[in-house]
Amino acid sequence: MQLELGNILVKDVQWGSRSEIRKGVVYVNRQELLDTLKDDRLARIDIDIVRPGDAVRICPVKDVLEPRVKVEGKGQVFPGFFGNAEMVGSGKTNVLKGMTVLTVGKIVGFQEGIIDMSGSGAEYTPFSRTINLVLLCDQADGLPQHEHEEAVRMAGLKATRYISQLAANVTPDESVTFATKPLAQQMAEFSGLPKVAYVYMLQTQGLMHDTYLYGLDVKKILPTFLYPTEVMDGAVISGNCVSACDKNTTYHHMNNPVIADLLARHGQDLNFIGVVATNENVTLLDKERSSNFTAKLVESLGVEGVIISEEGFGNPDADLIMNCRKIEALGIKTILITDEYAGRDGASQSLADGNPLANAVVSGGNANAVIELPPMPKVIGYIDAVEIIAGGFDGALKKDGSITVEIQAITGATNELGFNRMGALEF
Amino acid sequence: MVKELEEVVDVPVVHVCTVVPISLTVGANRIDPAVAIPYPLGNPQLNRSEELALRRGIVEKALQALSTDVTEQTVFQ
Amino acid sequence: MASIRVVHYLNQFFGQIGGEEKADIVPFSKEGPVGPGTALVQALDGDMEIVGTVICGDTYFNENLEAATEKVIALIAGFRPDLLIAGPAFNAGRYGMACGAVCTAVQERLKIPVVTGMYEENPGADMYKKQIYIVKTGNSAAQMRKAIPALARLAGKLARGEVMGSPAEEGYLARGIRRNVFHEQRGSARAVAMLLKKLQGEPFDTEYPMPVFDRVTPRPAIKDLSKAKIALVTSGGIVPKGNPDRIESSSASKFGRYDLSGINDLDENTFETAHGGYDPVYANQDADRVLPVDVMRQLEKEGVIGRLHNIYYATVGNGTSVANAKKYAHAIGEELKQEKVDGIILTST
Amino acid sequence: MDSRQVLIITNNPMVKNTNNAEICFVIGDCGQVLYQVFNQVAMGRRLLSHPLAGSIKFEDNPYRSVVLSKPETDVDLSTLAMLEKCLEKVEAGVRERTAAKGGLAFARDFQMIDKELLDEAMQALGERQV
Repeated sequence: MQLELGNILVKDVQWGSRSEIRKGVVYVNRQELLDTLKDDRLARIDIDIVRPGDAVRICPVKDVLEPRVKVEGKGQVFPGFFGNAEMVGSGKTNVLKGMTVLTVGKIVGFQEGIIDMSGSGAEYTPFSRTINLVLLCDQADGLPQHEHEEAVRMAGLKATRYISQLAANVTPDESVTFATKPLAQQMAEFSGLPKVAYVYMLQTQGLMHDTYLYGLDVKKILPTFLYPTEVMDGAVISGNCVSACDKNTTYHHMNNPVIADLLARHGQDLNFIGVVATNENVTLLDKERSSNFTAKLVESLGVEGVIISEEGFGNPDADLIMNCRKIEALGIKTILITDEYAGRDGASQSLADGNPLANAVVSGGNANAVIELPPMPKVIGYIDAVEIIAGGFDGALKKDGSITVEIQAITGATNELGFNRMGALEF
Repeated sequence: MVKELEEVVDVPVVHVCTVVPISLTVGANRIDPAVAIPYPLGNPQLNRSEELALRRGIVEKALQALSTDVTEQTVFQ
Repeated sequence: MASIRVVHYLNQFFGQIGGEEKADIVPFSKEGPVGPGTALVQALDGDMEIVGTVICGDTYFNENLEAATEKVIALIAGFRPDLLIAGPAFNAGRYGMACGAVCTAVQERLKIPVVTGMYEENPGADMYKKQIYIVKTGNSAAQMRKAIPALARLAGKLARGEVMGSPAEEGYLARGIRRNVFHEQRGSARAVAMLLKKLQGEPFDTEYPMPVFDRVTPRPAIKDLSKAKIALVTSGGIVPKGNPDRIESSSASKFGRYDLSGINDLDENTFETAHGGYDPVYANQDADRVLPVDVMRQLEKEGVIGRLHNIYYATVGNGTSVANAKKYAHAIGEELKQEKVDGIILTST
Repeated sequence: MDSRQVLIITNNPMVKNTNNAEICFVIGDCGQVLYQVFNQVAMGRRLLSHPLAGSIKFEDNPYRSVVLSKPETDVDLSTLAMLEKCLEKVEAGVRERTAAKGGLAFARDFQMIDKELLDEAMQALGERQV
């Protein structure tokens, strides 16, 4: 499967009388976008544009998405939500690089997700370096949380799709092509290079902890095979909105760095066979079954090594270790990517599970590390949640507007796809 | 608790307990299985002298454990 | 220019008083550097000066922990130091324990930076590496020439309050503290690089070493039971009638220590259980069913065991937190160690 | 699996009156729930749902519901080892509890999320034939 990504480098996003892209600037007709998003379940949608360096705090962030549109090849971006779940990942896709669509909504009281566009907090989140079109969504009275989550998720998808369509006829500034072949052919390629796969664990515990694959709730799948390029076309959508630091936003999925970095060495140092998507369930039997199928699938791919990435923390640590243990038992080498909850002093045990076979671990950092965020003149969303959000604590919000939080509250801070340079080491 | 005692006092410790698996998970090195949860070293069904003999048996096993070198977790049946 | 005042702590051997026969020497101090201190002076930055040396015998220190610590701290404080260097102790166990204890106490009470040096397997390293910086040294004094520069360099950094690098960069023993750093590469690139190394069988450094499952090495057996002093401990909640310490029936927040002098048998008039997790009738009828004092006294009389330790300890296991259980075991353990018991029987329900 | 064959240990008032399943209601925090779970597993029950929630911090989350099987004859050792690890995490969390007062204002949301996760588990178990 071969996919060409055409990057259109976004210089700015501005309001305009007409939605269009001119010379790298994305102009948005605000009213037209609002009309597109109309949904009885949402009492109010407010849209704002924020840029790197702005003195702005956004909270609580639900999801971040990247506008991408198919210009050649089958299917549509975000398959299963749009269209008939046709297979994606081949042809050509245009990407609006440097901007995001970002949804904000308070779905439960203790929900997290801070993005600071400047100041000390900015360096912990990748979204302080993008121009963000922010949708603040308030629910209609009495709307149950399930529907509220879905309404905000759909608003994000629809807005992203609306913006992305402006890019359909724009000539990209640069383009990169990615390709992997069907299993038998790919196995035959690059003789002498080690064959590797990627085990892609997706959070699927239930409300606020969901992920979708081609529109399907991932808790209902058995581990399955994906071509790396399918993910680039939005095959995986986030429905997560707790634990800001280590949930994978839809943006993270579309720009999965493990896939990108494996492809970067593909044919040079390794032979990237493909992706095994799996879930993180609530019952132990489901965990056993999924890890058994993951190990079997990895074995049947004939690879010598895998990278396994976790999403979230707590009981998913058990899935991570099960996957590791069962794959290592087959003689296949594993590398794990996780993050840590080692306490504010960094002295506690980091994970809720462990095994000596997990001897090669990359850490996304200690989520309990405390940071002080300076006051921000402008806040989009509901900052009072900061005292209750995961990672926040009593007295976190000071009179001058500065806040003391664990970095867990910052969107993407300890990402377990390895999106960031930060990590924890023993001192 | 058994682990810490052995570590701190630096002498052999024998764990007399009913639920052997728990003893294994908590890391006891010398384990002496007991009778039942409400009466680990006794049995109210028995008469006084029989019960004393039973208890003496368990304690002697504990002492045997203390005077036996082990290299790993060992249950003294 | 004001120089940084350093005090050096040494044992009797490095303090050039003598060997094992002088190990019970009480703490005293000398002006300026002594023994390895003279080598340290050359390695230390120009603005650092060893103003005094405090020397104490290892045996004295370890047998009079509290008193010795007090005296040593007073002597150190007398020099108005900005920094304390202790050792290095290499693989000498009692010296290592003393260096660790002195450093920890000085850091806490005098609020100045401290540093010592030890071999990784020195028991003092394991005991104190979480609280203080311990420079990794070889296992014998023959490694002194290597140890001194590393110790001096870390001392300089600490004295100036400079940011401490990783254990690998700075040469100290990892303290088990997880701290966030920014790497050159993003996590996914580090993962790919680590995978390639692992596949090629090359050495690689995991960023998170899995904690090993916590096990204790079995202690050697008692050689001669007939001379051994055996202690009884129970988590079955056996307490004197009336539960004088008010030990809770579950989630115990304390443990009890009770005298067995002159007691040959527990009976329903004198002992009962505080345990809430099971039917207490049987233990209340005869507490020997949980804590076998009657049999132990028999065996003592027959000379099978040397003697039964006259204090027993009781907690309630039911619902007591792992952390609390550890804490009690430590406290109980310290007392039993003082009493020089040879073996322990722990009974649980 | 019939829901009547399981035991739910919970401190979540929203779960307290669930029909069709045996409920052990614990008055106390998540740690207390886990102690009960530990005791039950030591007595031969099997753990059916994982003792920790995913992605909600132990120290913030006041509510937890865990599903166990009917007692079996032997004790599942590996589960006890896992529970010990979980307890260590929870106890470490209690040491630096955060949400405290603020969390109570949102008690209903925490209860709701815990119940959702429990419902997911019960549904998954319900589809199972034994």
